[in-house]
Amino acid sequence: FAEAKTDFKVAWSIYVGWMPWGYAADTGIVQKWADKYGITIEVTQFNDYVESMNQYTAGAYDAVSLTNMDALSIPSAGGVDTTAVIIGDYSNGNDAVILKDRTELAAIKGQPVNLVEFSVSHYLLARALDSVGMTERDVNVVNTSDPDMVGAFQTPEVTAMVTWNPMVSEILTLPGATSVFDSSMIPGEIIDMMAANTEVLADNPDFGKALVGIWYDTMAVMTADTPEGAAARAAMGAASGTDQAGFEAQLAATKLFATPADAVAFTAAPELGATMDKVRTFLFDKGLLGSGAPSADVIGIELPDGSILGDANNVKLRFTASYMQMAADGAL
Amino acid sequence: MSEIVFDNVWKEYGDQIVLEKISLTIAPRAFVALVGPSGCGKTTFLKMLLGEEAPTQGQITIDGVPLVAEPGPDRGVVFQRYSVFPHLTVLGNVLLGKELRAAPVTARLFGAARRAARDEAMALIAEVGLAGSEDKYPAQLSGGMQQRLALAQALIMRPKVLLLDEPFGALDPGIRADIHVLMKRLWHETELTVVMVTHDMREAFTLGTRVIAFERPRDRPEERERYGALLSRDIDIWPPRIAGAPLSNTPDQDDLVTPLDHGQDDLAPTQGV
Amino acid sequence: MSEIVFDNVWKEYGDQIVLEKISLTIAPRAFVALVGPSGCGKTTFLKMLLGEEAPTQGQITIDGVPLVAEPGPDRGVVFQRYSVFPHLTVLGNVLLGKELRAAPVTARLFGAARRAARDEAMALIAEVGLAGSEDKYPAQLSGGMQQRLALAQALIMRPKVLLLDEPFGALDPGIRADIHVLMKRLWHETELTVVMVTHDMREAFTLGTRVIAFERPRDRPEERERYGALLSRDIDIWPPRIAGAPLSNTPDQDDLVTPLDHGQDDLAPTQGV
Amino acid sequence: MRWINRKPGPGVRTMLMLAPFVLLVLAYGLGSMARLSDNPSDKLLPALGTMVDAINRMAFVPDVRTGEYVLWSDTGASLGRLSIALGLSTLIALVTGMLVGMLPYVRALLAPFIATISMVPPLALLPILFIVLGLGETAKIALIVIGVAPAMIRDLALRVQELPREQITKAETLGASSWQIALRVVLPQILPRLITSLRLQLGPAWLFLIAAEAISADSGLGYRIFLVRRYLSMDVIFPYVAWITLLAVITNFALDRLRIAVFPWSNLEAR
Amino acid sequence: MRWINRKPGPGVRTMLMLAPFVLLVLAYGLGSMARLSDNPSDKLLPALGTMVDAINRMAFVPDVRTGEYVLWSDTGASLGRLSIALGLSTLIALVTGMLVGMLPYVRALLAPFIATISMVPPLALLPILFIVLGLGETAKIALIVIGVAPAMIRDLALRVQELPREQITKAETLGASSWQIALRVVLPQILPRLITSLRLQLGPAWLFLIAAEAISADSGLGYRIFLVRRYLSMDVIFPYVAWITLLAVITNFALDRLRIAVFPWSNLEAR
Ligand SMILES: Nc1ncnc2c1ncn2[C@@H]1O[C@H](COP(=O)(O)OP(=O)(O)OP(=O)(O)O)[C@@H](O)[C@H]1O
Ligand SMILES: Nc1ncnc2c1ncn2[C@@H]1O[C@H](COP(=O)(O)OP(=O)(O)OP(=O)(O)O)[C@@H](O)[C@H]1O
Ligand SMILES: [Mg+2]
Ligand SMILES: [Mg+2]
Repeated sequence: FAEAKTDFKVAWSIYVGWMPWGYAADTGIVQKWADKYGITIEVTQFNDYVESMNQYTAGAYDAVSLTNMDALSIPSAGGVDTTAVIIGDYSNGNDAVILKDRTELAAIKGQPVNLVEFSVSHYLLARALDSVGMTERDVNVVNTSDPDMVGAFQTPEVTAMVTWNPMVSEILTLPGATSVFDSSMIPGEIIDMMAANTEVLADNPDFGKALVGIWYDTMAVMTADTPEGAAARAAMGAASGTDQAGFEAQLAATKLFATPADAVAFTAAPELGATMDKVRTFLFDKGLLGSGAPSADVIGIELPDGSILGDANNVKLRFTASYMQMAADGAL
Repeated sequence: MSEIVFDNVWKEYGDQIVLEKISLTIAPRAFVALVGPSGCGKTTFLKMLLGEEAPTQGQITIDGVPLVAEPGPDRGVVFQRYSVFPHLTVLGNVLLGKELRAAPVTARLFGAARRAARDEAMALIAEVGLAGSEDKYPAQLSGGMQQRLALAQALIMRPKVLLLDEPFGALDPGIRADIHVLMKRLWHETELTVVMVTHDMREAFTLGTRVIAFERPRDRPEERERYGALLSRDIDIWPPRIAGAPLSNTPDQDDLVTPLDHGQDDLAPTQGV
Repeated sequence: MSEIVFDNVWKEYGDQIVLEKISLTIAPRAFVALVGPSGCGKTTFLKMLLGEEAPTQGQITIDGVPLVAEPGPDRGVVFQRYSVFPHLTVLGNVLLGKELRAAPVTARLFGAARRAARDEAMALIAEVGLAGSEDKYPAQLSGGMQQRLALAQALIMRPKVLLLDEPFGALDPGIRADIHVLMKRLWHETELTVVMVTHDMREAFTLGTRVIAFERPRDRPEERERYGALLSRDIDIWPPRIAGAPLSNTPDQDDLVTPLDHGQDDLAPTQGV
Repeated sequence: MRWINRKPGPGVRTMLMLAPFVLLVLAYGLGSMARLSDNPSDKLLPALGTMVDAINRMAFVPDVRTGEYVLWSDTGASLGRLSIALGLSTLIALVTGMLVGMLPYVRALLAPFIATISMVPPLALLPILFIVLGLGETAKIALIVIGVAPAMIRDLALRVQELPREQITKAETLGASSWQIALRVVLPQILPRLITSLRLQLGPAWLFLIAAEAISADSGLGYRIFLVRRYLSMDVIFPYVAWITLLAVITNFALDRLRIAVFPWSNLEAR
Repeated sequence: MRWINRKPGPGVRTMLMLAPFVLLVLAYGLGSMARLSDNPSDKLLPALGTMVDAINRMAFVPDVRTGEYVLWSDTGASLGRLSIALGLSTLIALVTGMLVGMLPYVRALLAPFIATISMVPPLALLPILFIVLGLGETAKIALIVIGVAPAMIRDLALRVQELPREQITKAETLGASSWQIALRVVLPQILPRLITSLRLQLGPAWLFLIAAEAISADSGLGYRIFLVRRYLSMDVIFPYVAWITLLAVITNFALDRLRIAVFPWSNLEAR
């Protein structure tokens, strides 16, 4: 159904790795690149991450910021063929398993664990338990909404929690809170990206180029150790409800790919395939690849080298380095 | 001239028979007082005349024409309560009928048309003794004033038939006497047939040219449903009162009633105790 | 024996003077009928007697003792409406006073105490003519029956003073006549002083031993606030009615009233028109 | 005849009553078909068949993890919370409403405070609620009570004040104390209204229940809706919403029947 | 004297009225001090001074990102949404309520449907709403309207039916058509009730506004509360909640004044 068009809509939600989108929209970077390709791009901020993905899946947006795991389980499992245009960063400590009054991960056994069910936190918990030879049966998962994590941690019932930043850093300031496992121990597995509808992208490659152009322009500003860079980080901090220092603390736990070349290198590396295999197995175990899915292979995942994980006739998630490569090559 | 004929009219609500075989001819310009015990169907009778309820059997005609099955401007009405609109001033209440008739869409009058209607309404308001209260709301009037207002509101439409359902039941004796005088004058001066339901015998005989009583001949509880009320008495007042005839100078007994002058004719019978 | 004395009583609401210099002695076992135009302060007078409102000036005493400033079981009351409790059956309504008196905490009676109270209540219910309706709710009774119930409910407390505020105003003439007979009998048989507000002259003179009228001598709108109503007339019925004296056999005029027998004394005056 | 005087017959009435529901289902069917022909695995407006599958899965197939029938265990959890919360609110509203309505001192003390409190958006205060009351059932129940009780208190206090003054006076002349008036005159007359007041708060109560379950829970209708919302599983959400609506409609109706059965006089009055 | 008959004098009344508010502030102050002495960086119950700082920052220091004064721009955004939504709801409720109340055919058609709809928890349908109506202001306004209008329609329809039948009959005898009755008899009498109905829905309207802003917005009081909730910035949340409450209380009061000013007769009746 997709065809050449000139008006595009991008959804992003408030999270450290995606704050540049808001900054880019505010400061005219989006406008600049849209003009360059003769298109318009409407960038919409969401307070609620889940809703932004739902909107994209339902076809209301052409591109959305999400994680590799959610991309597979939400749009792809929902039949929307999705391509990861930009690999922006991976979580390098932004997600953590936190215990109250305990310092050993093994102590989690038998406890209720508060987390957003079926989110990357859930995945992180599975990986953490795996690392000490436990499974989810050894704990008791309680679904808890993300904005309420900090408050929830202060209640007596809560003894274990898995969540992400900024909640992690808030919780770690509370007495008795210890991070016993975090995403830096599974580097590169929780990936934050900007994904677009594959058909839209195929029919409008300029849209993909504009996205990449916007992203790396913004990266250049915000990673710069200049007054402009500091101002940009302060603005992003304010937009996410904190200040520059708080925002930089979150950035520290994020492996941001400041240049397109870094991102291309990460994307093209073979580890990505291994990561996606772990992710799809986890999702299949949780029944999140569609009810009645016979195996983890139901949804095909295309990797940058063209190889396909799973069903080649049902490819719904694609990783490509080609747009980022154009940026690296200065070919935009 | 509006002769009203009830031809063997029955009214039933579901299984309950309320009125039975009512046959009746009301002459033009009659003033019929309708009496009877509570629940015997007086209001139901009026509702049929209004067109709000249809007879279960039989037919009602006005001047030989079957009654229109909906209330309309040819029949005015005053109830015991809720007859005036609380959100309109005295003037607004009286003007309303004119406005409804003249402006089907906006239901409001402007400019010269409004001034003409206003003058007519003011005259009528003065006639019922409400001059000076034009800008008050009904809640600011006493019960008696509200009922006068309801009268003025009905009369501005020049209805052929005026139906009154215990219009003065809630009023003081003194106020009631005043309004009786007014009522009589209006009946004399306007081309009107009046049917008035009342609980008050004195009122019935003071005002009516004819007093009609309904009664349930069988009123034991188990009979209630199966038998309705009948027209049990029909008395023409003698000597006949004639609408429009000059008012005799002898003042009406009622008009004299003020609280304590009542004594004379009421003390006598009670002395027996 | 409850002699009630009003000693130069004034009542004001804010700036408005409602009653002025009321001085009055009500003899034990009197039956005072209180009349006067609407808004002149009759209900206010009763409220002061009840203890619901305090006089602004002056004093009210019963048997020389200043009136308790709250309604209590020594003074019974029947209003025109809302006198009975809609959520209790007839029996429940009459029993209530007994239960309240006997059980301060639960306000309910059980066992033998209940049976005794019940028997007394049933007798009283029969006396006011409601035998057979013990299990009905007030909404299932006619207006007249509700007012009898209110009477029974007040009388079971054996009050010294019974206050009635237009108790029969909302009733049919036929039903009203019945209840007058009852009222008279109760007054004769029970040790009661009665003060009754009424709008109906006939009622005042039929029942009272004494008729008191309130009036505002100055009633122009601009004067309303500054001047209250005064006690304007005070008539003792002659020959005096005496409570407890054997009922004479001459039947009361009122008792005869049925709708059309009324004709005789009402037709006469109206013939003048 | 004027339109205000025209009344539909019983047959027409039934047809008219059903029409909007049928239309809604039809409109849904068409919308769903249109979307599914574009993207066969569209999840926003699933086909009716898909929903039947989902209902079947939720209601009649035991959950692999817990072995429970999800729909029924969710319903049980939610109704349990709801009934405790509504019971509590009713009790609080009854006691406070009667005190505020009857006693001028209590009214002066509490009426303005309750009027203010009833304007506080409870969702915004959730963190406090959690920390004070913990994350368990207590906080969820408290959220519903806080959301629902002030309105009920105000309603009841108003009704108490609307009782004819004559009744109170009459009770006083029968020798009643304040306590006895409360017990025998005010309480029984206010109880039917309490039920009506409760009915009016059913909608808000469900709303707060869902909000509370969305925040932290491991079962409940609201929990499930927000959990599967993550996957836009409208095939589960729609039946759940319909089920909640049905439960609320039934409760509403049952409460009204209850009132008429227990307080027969309260319906006589309405004549 | 019985307690039900004791009335506080004007001075005592004022003191009683203020007492619960003072107590609340005091209790907060003590709780805050206790927590802060345990953990000086506790964020749950910040000291009053911290809140004053936060208010100062939000209300009087321009935001680094947008250069706007956050509190005022949030208030503007929220009040804008709220007033459009309430205006729409009022209009819908007026038209539909009058039709349902006056015309038996429309009543047969819509009354059961609206009664059912009013039981649907709107929060559960948010995804649909956002997808059908987009993420702009429309969806937020629609959520409020959906949450608020059914109750208003039912209330108004009921009031229309409660108008004494005698008034309608009287209007008919004055020759009024259905349209004229609607325009001159029903409408003006229902307008004051419309305002009252609107006042009753202020609480729910704020609730839905906050819920909508929590999901997608870039300004608004609800947006801000949910944004800073991740950091448990109670020093911002408390003043925001107090501010919302104050706005609601003022609106409530102003609407009542408006009713009395525009429809003076509607207060005469209540005597
Ligand atoms: N809409 C109705 N449906 C069923 N029964 C009705 C209806 N209207 C009146 N009735 C019954 O018809 C009978 C007569 O009622 P109606 O109101 O005509 O009496 P009435 O003589 O006017 O009494 P009152 O003097 O008390 O006004 C009563 O038994 C009443 O219950
Ligand atoms: N609580 C009150 N506050 C202020 N004014 C009052 C109050 N109660 C009564 N009034 C005024 O006192 C006057 C007398 O009222 P009251 O009810 O005693 O008259 P009434 O003689 O019983 O009249 P009706 O015959 O209409 O019952 C009226 O002008 C009334 O407005
Ligand atoms: Mg009648
Ligand atoms: Mg009075």
